Amino acid sequence: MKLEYNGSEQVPLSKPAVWEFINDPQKVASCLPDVQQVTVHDPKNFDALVSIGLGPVRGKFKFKITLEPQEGGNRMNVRISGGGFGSVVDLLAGADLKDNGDNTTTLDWSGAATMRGPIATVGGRVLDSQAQKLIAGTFANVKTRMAGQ
Amino acid sequence: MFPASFEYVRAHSSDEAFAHLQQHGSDARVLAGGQSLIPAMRYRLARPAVLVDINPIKEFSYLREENGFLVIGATTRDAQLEFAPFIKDRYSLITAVSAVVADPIVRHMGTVVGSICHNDPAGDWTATALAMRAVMVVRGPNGTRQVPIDQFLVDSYTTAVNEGEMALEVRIPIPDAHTQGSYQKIERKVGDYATCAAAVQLAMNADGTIRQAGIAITASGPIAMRVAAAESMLVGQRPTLELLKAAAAEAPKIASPNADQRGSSEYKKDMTRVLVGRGLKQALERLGVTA
Amino acid sequence: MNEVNVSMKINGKTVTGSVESRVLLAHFIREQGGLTGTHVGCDSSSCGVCTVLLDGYTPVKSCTMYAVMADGHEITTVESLAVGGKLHPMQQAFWDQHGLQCGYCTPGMMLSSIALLKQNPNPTEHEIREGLSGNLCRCTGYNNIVKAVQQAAQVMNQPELAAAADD
Amino acid sequence: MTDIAQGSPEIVTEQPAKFAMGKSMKRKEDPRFLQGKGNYIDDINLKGQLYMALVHSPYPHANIRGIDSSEAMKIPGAVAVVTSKELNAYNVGWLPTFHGLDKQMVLADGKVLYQYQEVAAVYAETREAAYDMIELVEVDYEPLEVVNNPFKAMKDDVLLRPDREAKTNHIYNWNVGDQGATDAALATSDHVVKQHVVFPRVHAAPLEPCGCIAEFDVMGRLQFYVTSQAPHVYRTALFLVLGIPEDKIRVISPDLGGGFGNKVPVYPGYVCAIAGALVLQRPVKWIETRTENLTSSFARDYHMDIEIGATKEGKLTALKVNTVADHGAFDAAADPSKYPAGMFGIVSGSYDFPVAYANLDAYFTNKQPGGVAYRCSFRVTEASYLIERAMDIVADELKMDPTELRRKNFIQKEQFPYKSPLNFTYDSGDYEHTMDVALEKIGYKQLLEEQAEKRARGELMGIGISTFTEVTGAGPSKHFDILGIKMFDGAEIRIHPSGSGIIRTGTKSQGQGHETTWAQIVAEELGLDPQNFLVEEGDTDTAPYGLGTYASRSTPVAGGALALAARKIREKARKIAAHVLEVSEHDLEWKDYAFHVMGAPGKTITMKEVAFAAYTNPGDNEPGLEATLYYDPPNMVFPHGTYVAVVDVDRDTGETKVRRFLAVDDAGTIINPMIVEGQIHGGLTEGFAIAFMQEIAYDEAGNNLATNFTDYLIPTSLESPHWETAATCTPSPHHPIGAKSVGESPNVGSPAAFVNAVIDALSPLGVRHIDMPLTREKVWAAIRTAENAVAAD
Repeated sequence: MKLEYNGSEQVPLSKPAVWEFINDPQKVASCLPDVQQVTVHDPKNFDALVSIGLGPVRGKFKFKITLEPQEGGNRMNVRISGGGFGSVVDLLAGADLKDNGDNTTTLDWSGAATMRGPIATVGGRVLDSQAQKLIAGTFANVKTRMAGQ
Repeated sequence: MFPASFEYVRAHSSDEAFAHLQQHGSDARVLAGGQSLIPAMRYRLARPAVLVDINPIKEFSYLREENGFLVIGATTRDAQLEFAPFIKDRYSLITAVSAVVADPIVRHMGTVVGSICHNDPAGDWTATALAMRAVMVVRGPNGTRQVPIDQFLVDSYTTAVNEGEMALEVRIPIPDAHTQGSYQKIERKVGDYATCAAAVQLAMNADGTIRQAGIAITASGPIAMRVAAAESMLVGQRPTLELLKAAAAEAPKIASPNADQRGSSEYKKDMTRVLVGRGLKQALERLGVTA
Repeated sequence: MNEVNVSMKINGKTVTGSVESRVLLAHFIREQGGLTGTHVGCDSSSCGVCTVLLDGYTPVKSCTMYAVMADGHEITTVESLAVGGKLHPMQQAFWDQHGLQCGYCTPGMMLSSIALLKQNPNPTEHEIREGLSGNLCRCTGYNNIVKAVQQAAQVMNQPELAAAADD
Repeated sequence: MTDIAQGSPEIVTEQPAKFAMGKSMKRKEDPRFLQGKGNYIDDINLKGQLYMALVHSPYPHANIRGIDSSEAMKIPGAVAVVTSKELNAYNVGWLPTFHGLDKQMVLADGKVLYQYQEVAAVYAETREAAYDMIELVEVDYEPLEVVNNPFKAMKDDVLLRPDREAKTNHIYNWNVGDQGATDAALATSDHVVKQHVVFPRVHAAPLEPCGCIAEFDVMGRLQFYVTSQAPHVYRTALFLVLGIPEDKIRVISPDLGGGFGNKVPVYPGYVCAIAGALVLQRPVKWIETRTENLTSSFARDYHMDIEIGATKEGKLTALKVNTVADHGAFDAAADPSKYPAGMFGIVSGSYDFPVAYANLDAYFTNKQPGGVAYRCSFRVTEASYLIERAMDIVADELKMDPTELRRKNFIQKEQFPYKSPLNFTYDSGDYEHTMDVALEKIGYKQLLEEQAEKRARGELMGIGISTFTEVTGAGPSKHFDILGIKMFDGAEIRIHPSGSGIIRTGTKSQGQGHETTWAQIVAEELGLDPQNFLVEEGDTDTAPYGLGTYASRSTPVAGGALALAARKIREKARKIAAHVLEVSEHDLEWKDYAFHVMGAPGKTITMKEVAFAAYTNPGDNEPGLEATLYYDPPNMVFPHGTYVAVVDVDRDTGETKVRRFLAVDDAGTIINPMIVEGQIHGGLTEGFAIAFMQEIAYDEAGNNLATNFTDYLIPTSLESPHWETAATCTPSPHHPIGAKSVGESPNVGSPAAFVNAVIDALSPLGVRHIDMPLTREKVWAAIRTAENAVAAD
């Protein structure tokens, strides 16, 4: 099943500071909900072990994450693929950075996730709203963590 | 398929169960009927490290009326309600719902409290509890507390029962002689989750006006939902066909069902209207009132 | 390994074993009990071919119960129905009415039927269909199962009929 | 004869009374099933056996960059992990498909082509450990673009099978009939009705999943216990795949918990179990999960365009069908090699079309392979559904009663044997009679009156008719083979001195009751008691060669072999009888189930007496009394029937209630009415499920949405209608006992009756067609669309 999400966050930081944050694998990983373990391979590639509760589905998902900063520092794409429970999720998320001129930055984000395997077929009945919360939670964390810097 | 390995602990008393849950925290799950949990474990979609079996707790299995409430214990099976003569005589909504939860075999193990705690988006008992204005009794570190059902149901699979806590019973106000209900459910086949369902209970005043209305829909959003606008529209009024139609039309306004193999969002929304309407009509028929 | 000691009475005989806590009751009955009339047909508690009776006449899906949950309880399986070579009236009725074809659902279906008649000794066709709706059959289309339960109900309500059938 | 079923079936045949046949004898196999003593695959355990489980791909289309089993091997009890690399080293990485036009991966070889495809096999000391292992086998996938329907496949943008010589997703084209004449006739017809009709992807889903145990015994001989409807075909397939000669292979198919075609294919798990047993030198057991069962094969998935020409008086002029077939990742259809689209040519149905043409193109997609069966292997269901659905659309267009259109165009009983424009020679039938019996029994006139009243009140009541003809009994060896093996069947009968006996065939019952009906056929031919025959099937060491039980072929082929083998015995018995009675065998007459000396009343000998003499007093004759016979049928058989469904549709919810359903079947000579009726009940229930509930749907990401019984819906007793049945009898002129077949008929004939009934109910709203399954939502949507159209006017 293919799920699409989008949202927007106002971050109380300058655009360069936001850009720096989202280019740091360690920092990005820390925004994933219930992250258990992070292994950074290089500045663009890292693995994260995340504990996930999607309705009745509870367990650990292993994600491979690739940061793809776009030229000009206005957009970051993130590729996330991983799995658990014999299932896989491929997620392509992107965020556009807009300098609000008042030392705050608007983060317009959108993502499209494709889920495959039992989690999509057995758990599909309830996945959409749960996944929505998870993704929204991640970006909300981005805002909170940045604000906390 | 075969579940992942887990540690099994048996509780013989409420204290023992509570102690296990406190000890193991989020690793533990309460095992009551297990009719949702065990299939999820067989698919390895659920893999609790510890199962705390409360089935051996004799004092958890009861179904009785006290102080104006029907109280249902934590291990009381759906089938106990289905076959209890006093339920059949006086609780038309419970009688109706207890015959369509899951399937007849599953109902012999599945529990009412467990089902409400599971808080599946398509739960039958959650909708029924809303319509009957039930109260949940939860045991926490500071003793037991009563949580009205509206506050108990937080989100899909999430309730007011916190980590390390457990629900002990559900308390349902006893309907009086002028109260009747109806459960309307569309399912693709016996045993399937509801495509859409509506629980309705109406209480009448002697003057023919509606004293109280309980209306809830399920499989229509993240959790079962009270159609509060419909309820307030009815209370104090004499039932007319126009009024029932208007009340039923409130249901799709709050419904936000997911499209799935059971139907599109539009279909399910429209079914909330149809089923609430049918439920209201049937409850009135049972009351001997013609709208 | 999370092993647990489990002991239960199956068809009146005590069966004991040390098994992993995740072992399903159906597998305990089949493997520790050596009774293979209890089948497994799905992973989702949908098909009912694993149905057994718990503590008398409570039908349960033995693949949706851990064996350890039945510790100290009594289980009745299809193997106990015929006594001394004489078929139970339900078995006889399934035979007489051609209520089975491949036989895979039959043990669970008969046990559910027996439990149903315990609750409701004179069910209508609709009540039989409702009562057996937790057990799938892929061969018979249910018509003849309904007829079998009707025959069994009649015989079980009038034991003299069963006796006469022996003559 | 004793032991006639107490619950006499509703079916009363028109055939004359006989000795053992035509009687509702209770089933001889039942006592073991009733007492939980059936012997199914999972009931068999071999000493020292390992448990196998399979790793499946979550991706529908991906390259495999690597497989790492090191973590899996750390599980206590882990024994081995096998991938395509190991299989290829033994040259068993790929399997030939049954009709020989393709090959199929055993384990994903470099890439996966459908979701849940087998990627690795794990072997462990316990079942639980095996399932712990499969979670830890790390497969590195590189996802590829998914082709989830044949219309996308035909663009050839994404090549799914680079392993094949032809670099296209197109598998084959098949056509039959006269295209030019058909186009010409359509061009000059008063009416031409066109409709696109989809027969969705469905699954046979027997309650017992598939499974096997493989063991190489101390003599190096493969003992292979497996859920197989065709054990001999398996043995030959294993010879072809493994190169082990047949004397070193014993295939044993134990009691089967249903099959319906699902237990025809040779599944990758079987090969992995054998490979494991060979390499690890331990018995290996593998039992499918329900998900594995539902994702390893399928039936149907035909996208059909039909055109029918008719005169304004309602005489049919031409039939044209164009089909796009979705075969999934491999062309694993179990069709005869000369018939890649099976018997789809039966699409002209019961009607006398002067000309017809059918064309079909098959494509690969990223979906599970198969195309095998679901109470009909050979595409008869698709064809029958299409023509019967289309006949109703034609009737609607011509404003004719659907029964009248059919009556006007039936092949007449004098026309048999009837050569159809699509190259079948129908053996016999009396379609009008069967339809009249049905209309009378259901009370068609009264139903029409009731419907008129209800329509006036705005209620939606529908009556649906299907007057189908099917083709079964493959088949004559000049046309039909599986893997090159001609589709004959063998029968062996041995009569013991007591007049009892043993019957062996190459078929394999999955609930059809062969242990009873085979005895009835032989008993009828020999005048012996059917209770005293043991019927043995399923063991290739003892059973004569035969192609197995599917496609409604057991009675037409093996049943014929049995009758002829019995007659062979009778001829030998005649010699012994002559010796005992001290007359010439030419003086003997077989009459009333005994030998009589002609012209000497009272001088008779029964077969029971002859049997004893065969062992005690054979004279100069060869002692013993047994026969083996292989039967190569001269033609197929063509059962037919009329089905009527009566439905009420709920305007608000779209729910259909099947109020009545009558099946009148003509299966030729009936061996056991009780069993025939049971077959019909079961097949109707499957047809009902297909019409209203079942579909293996895929989402755009290629996820299979029907992977277990919570989503692939099997009707319970509550949804299933109460079935009514009746029978007419037009014996097959060429079959030794005049029998046709019945196992598939209800599943072939009923979907159209259900759908026709629902569309009839909706016809006042202008609804013309809805594709199956007719879910509540689809019906609701059709009603809403129609109402909105009216409101907009």
